[in-house]
Amino acid sequence: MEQNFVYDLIGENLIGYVIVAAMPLMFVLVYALVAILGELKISAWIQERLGPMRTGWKGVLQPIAEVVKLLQKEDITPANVNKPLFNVAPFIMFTGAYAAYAVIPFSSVFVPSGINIGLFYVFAVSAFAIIGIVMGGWASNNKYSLLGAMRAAAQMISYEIPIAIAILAVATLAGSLDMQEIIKQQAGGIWNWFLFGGTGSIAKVWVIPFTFALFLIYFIGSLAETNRVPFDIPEGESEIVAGYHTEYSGMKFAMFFFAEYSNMFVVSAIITILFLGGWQSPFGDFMNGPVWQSIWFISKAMFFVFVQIWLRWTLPRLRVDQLMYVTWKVMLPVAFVAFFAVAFWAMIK
Amino acid sequence: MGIGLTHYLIISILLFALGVFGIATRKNAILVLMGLELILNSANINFIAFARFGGMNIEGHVAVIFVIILAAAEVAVALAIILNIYQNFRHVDVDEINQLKD
Amino acid sequence: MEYFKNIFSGISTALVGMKITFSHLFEKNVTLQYPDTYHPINSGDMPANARNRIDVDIEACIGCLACQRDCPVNCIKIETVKAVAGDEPMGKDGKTKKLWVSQFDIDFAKCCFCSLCTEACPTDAIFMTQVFEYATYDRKDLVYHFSDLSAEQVQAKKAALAKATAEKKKAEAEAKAKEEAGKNEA
Amino acid sequence: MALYDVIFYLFATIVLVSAGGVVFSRKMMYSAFSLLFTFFGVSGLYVLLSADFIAVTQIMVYVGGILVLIIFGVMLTTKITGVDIKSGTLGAFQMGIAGLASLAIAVFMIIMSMNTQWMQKDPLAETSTTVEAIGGLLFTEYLLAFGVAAILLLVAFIGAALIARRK
Repeated sequence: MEQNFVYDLIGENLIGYVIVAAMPLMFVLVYALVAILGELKISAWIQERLGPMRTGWKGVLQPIAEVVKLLQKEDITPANVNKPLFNVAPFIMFTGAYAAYAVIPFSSVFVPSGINIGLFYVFAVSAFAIIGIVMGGWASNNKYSLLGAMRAAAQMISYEIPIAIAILAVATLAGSLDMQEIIKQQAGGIWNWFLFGGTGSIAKVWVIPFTFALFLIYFIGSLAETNRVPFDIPEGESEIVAGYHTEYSGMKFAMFFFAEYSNMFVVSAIITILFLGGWQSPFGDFMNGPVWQSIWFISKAMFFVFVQIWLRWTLPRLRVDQLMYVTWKVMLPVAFVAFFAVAFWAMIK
Repeated sequence: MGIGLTHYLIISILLFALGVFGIATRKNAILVLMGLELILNSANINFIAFARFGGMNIEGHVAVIFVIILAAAEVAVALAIILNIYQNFRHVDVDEINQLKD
Repeated sequence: MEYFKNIFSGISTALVGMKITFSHLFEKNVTLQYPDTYHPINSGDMPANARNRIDVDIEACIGCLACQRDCPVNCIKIETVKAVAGDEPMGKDGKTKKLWVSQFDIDFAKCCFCSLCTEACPTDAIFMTQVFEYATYDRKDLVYHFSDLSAEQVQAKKAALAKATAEKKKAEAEAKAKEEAGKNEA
Repeated sequence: MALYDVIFYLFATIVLVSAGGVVFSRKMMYSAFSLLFTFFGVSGLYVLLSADFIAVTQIMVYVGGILVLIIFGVMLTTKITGVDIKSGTLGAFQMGIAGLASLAIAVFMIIMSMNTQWMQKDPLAETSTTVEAIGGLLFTEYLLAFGVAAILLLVAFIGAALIARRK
């Protein structure tokens, strides 16, 4: 709690707690608008189109129009769905996505809850997304929804394992599960980021390929965790309509949509924290004030959101057997080897 | 009087009683398994409560970790057995499964 | 070995694909912004034989109903009133026509733009135009009335026709009566 | 009433109500999803007992692993064609006996726990983290148990995969 400017301003009381809890929500709302616009515009530019142009200057107000459209749409509950579970599922999904923001440090002076096991916590709350998806898919009483939910559960559980090993390797290197601690250890410019083996003598060069491998594994696994292309098998439009959210519309669909986008930011933030120094400036102490820190952090994370959108228009969707091949036969052994190498380096350092 | 050890013990006892009731009354094997999970959770609450208030300290936490490990292993094996039973009998009613061969 | 080769090719081909899509990010956009900066009619991009909205030159129409009969979706509705002598509509070619076209409605909500009516027309009164933007907020507004006669005029024409017919009948009856009388006298 | 008490009663209600849902609901899927809230509430209680690592482990293993397995089990052992996946229970007489027995257990144990003079120590000082302490214990005093547990998990998963495989 020592790292929170809101508590310094108004004291550690109920109002302070509420404000601190609401601040990431404000961020998520703004971020989601930016990400939706980015998704529309970047996909258009890659295909040499212009994208939305008619709402506001060059179409910048398009995401607001989309959100308003979603909110005022009729909220259809199909006749034969299991109503309680059907209504609860989107909220569980969004709860899981938003709970992760509790430990994400936006700057050295703002982290909603500076618990010591932040990394482990983020990893654990992603389990709620699986439950939400399975619940929504089952309650929809639709074979495509059920298939999508089953695929999503299988995929997310499988990809959690290499991701866990990648997280574990960085935690070993840093000797901590506290995100602020991990970031603080990467102070002093690009060369000290965990992508390049963290601080240490020049002898660390031999470990750089392994940290790069872990970085790639985490990134690929996070694509699968958020059901982004090329791992969007759970919602493959050409096979199973829209997967687990086939039957959802209006506000409830918006919750799924929102959860997906905020998950995209969470995994990008984690990859930034683990490998790219979090809120640390790439130039050491230069431009490393509290405001600069949050700018660095958000721009690094947004870069990975951009890469996710970019990949969407590059790669085709995988088959289910290919998906399982990638995680069990490629990512898992490579992650193990890299983990042992990094652990060895952490030991002799 | 603030929230103390007894409060946690009472919650744990109620959870335990609910689990016992579930195991005793349900016929479906998976529901019996769920009752078992409730009982394990109630035991875990006890461990942690005594770790906090009763001087068991971190050793209580370690005990809970072992319970969780065992629960995970138990559920995996139990569900595998239940699936096998379902393939042989086409149901998982624990009252009617009274022979080891089919 | 095959295994490592596969991993390597998987990563490298993904990177090649990313390079290609990234280069497309900065290429010139090919989108033509249709109503704002580009319009097919103004820029002359509309083909001469494009099938768009139908227009009717009611002066040329002779009320033969050929288009109505050929329409596969029955969107054309024509009613005619026979013209009385002395009050006949003038056609385009300077000859008088036999019929007043009292109603010529086309329901563009039904029209399938097949252009069969324009081919059937003997006087080229019904033809395709270049206009293609005629969306409305009400489906009823898509029923176009081409007849230039007002309701009163139609009533007047009908009355005149009725009167003329009645007179003709009366004259015929009189002539018949006269003939009868002449026969009787003879 | 302090904030701590309010949060305690909130989580206690979640745990008991959802556990009741697990035991009493007529549809199996409702039982399975009630279990989610039970696990979540228990993890909240762990947080109140300043056992942060255990709380997160609870969510990760129970919600992310065991619950998903149970839901898959429910789906695989029941016919999904009908919406109502129900499970039979016993007759009223047997239900009554079981209810009375578990009620008796609960009452007896509550009375016992309230009358026992537990070895109460002063509550632990608010430690910053339990992770280091747990790790230290696991790799010194309980190293053998830890190793055995690891082997047990491996054996259990291999065995589970072998048993569940279709012949």
